[in-house]
Amino acid sequence: MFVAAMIGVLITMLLALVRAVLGPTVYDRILAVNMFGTKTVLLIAVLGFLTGRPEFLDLALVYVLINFIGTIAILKFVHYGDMSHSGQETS
Amino acid sequence: MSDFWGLYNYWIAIFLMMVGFYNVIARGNLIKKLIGLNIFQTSVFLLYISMGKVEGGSAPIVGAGISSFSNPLPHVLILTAIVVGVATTSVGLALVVRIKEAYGTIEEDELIAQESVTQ
Amino acid sequence: MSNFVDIALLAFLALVALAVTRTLNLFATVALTGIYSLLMASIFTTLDAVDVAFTEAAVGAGISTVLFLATMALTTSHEKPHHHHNWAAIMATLITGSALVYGTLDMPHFGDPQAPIHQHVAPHYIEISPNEIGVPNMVTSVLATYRGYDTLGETAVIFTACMAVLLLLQRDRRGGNRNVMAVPDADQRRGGQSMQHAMILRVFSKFFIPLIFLFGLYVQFHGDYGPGGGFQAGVIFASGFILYTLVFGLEKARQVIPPRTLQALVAFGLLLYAGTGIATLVMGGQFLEYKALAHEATHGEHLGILFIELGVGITVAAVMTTIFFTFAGRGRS
Amino acid sequence: MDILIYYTSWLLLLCGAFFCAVGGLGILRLPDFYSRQHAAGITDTLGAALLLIGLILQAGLSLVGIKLVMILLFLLFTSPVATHTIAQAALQSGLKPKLAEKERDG
Repeated sequence: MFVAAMIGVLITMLLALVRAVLGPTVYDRILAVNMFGTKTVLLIAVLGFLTGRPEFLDLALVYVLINFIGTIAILKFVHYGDMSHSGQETS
Repeated sequence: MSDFWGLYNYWIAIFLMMVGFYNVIARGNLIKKLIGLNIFQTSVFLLYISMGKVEGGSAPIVGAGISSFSNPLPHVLILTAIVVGVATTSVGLALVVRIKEAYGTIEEDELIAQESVTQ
Repeated sequence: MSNFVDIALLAFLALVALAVTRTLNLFATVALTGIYSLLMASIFTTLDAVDVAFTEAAVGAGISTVLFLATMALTTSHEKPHHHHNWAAIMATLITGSALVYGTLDMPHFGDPQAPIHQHVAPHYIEISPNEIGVPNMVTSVLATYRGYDTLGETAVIFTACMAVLLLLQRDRRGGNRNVMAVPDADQRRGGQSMQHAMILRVFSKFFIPLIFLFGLYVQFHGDYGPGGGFQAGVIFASGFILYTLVFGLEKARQVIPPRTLQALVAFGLLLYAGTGIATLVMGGQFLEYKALAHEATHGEHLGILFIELGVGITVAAVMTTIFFTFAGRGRS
Repeated sequence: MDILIYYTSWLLLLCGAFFCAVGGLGILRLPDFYSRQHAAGITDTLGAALLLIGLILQAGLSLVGIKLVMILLFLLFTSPVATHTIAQAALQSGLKPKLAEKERDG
């Protein structure tokens, strides 16, 4: 059953990855990165149970924190940095 | 076939290293070069950690009922290397900022053009 | 199954690396490198390197992304497009790559317990260190004791890198200060444009940032028993300060923790580490031989590890925060 | 009772994985940024919550279970805040939602 959950998470990661690669706007990418981070948290949690040592959940916890900070940082610089006022990428 | 999966991790590490290498030597943008250098660096981390893995082993932290552990030595080396890596990358980025302030560009070909004019 | 996860994640990783090469917009590239490092951290977890995964997640997805973005804010976010392929570079890459692949053919297979790497010192670390040092996490005990000199060197490198960044980017304190004071805070200048008006984010951050620091303390002091330690905790602390700066602005962050204090802490951490070594010398042991610190050997080891991990944690946290402040401060004046 | 918990966690894990995959499909297939946010929302809340609750049932009342509860709580706080901030930034930057009216007109 952990295998099924794992496959579900992996598929989601792949789909989010494709969206992050395709764009087309900066915000799509940020959304995809944020979602990818959440899926990584789930992956680590499930992986612990799959390998039989679930006590390393501190890792998943740190991913939640860092993922949030990363998203806010990208947003801050995209939106309030000195360039790139619109969401449309020029190239 | 077992050869393929047995060496798959190393090959991916080499692939990443070459992608990073290409970005460093072929791209003109200094930030892109540093990103390439980062990829190159993480590929080395991946190689080390892959070599430390033992089939059926577990994370090298003593726990009840666990007897087989992966090799902790590469973990120690890479753990410190990651933090040192980001510190040295930041020095590179600081240099990029200074180059931008001095020359107004961070594209390699434009930098070379400016340099040749002044000479 | 764990192998299957490993294979899938590595394939994703190769995909992201290719996408990074192809993308010209540097913001998109940095978003992709964020994903790249999350993937890398997941792979480290599947390969049993939990401590490394911890560090990579915090450094790669957090600090490194932020630093690249800060540099882009100061320089440019677009790469000049190239209209032709650089065939010389492609050839060089292909030739080097095939030579390396040829080299791997003689390597022991992935996960082989008989590989030479597992024969030399690793058995000692795995079988003897838990009793000799009394610390369940072998990574921590190797890092702090058997390779204590090495770690001291690494801490010194981080310290030096911080000094280099300060030399390169810090504005002159006497001359520059006047300028910074004269120009109103960039956030205030833009009026309501700053992130300060993002009410939900601000309220949430107020309650979230203490939790980050609490978690950082847990990681610092739980490092003997689980994944964690000075390097990881330092990076988490720095992330907390970075989030504070992002949400409330640089000026406020500098009031909370003045740059002068930070710079003192950078040196203090390294001195605490080296000082522990001197203390062991004074108490009759060799440099960084923690046994000398207490009457009982494992007790001394525990004490020594506690001090040097604290030193590492303080230095790493202060260095990362200082570097971020320096980059962020460069933009405004 | 144990068997009941066991099968409930089974069901929750499968549902969680299913909703994650559906959300993943959504983020790829939906037409514009704002509609994709709905898809991301499903994976971040329903998918993640079901999966984690399934794991909590597996872990029982232990340190692992408590850590999982903390992860769930953190996720339920951070992802809406992050999504909200992204949407706000996108809207302020002038990214317009794709509306059905336009399609009828054009």
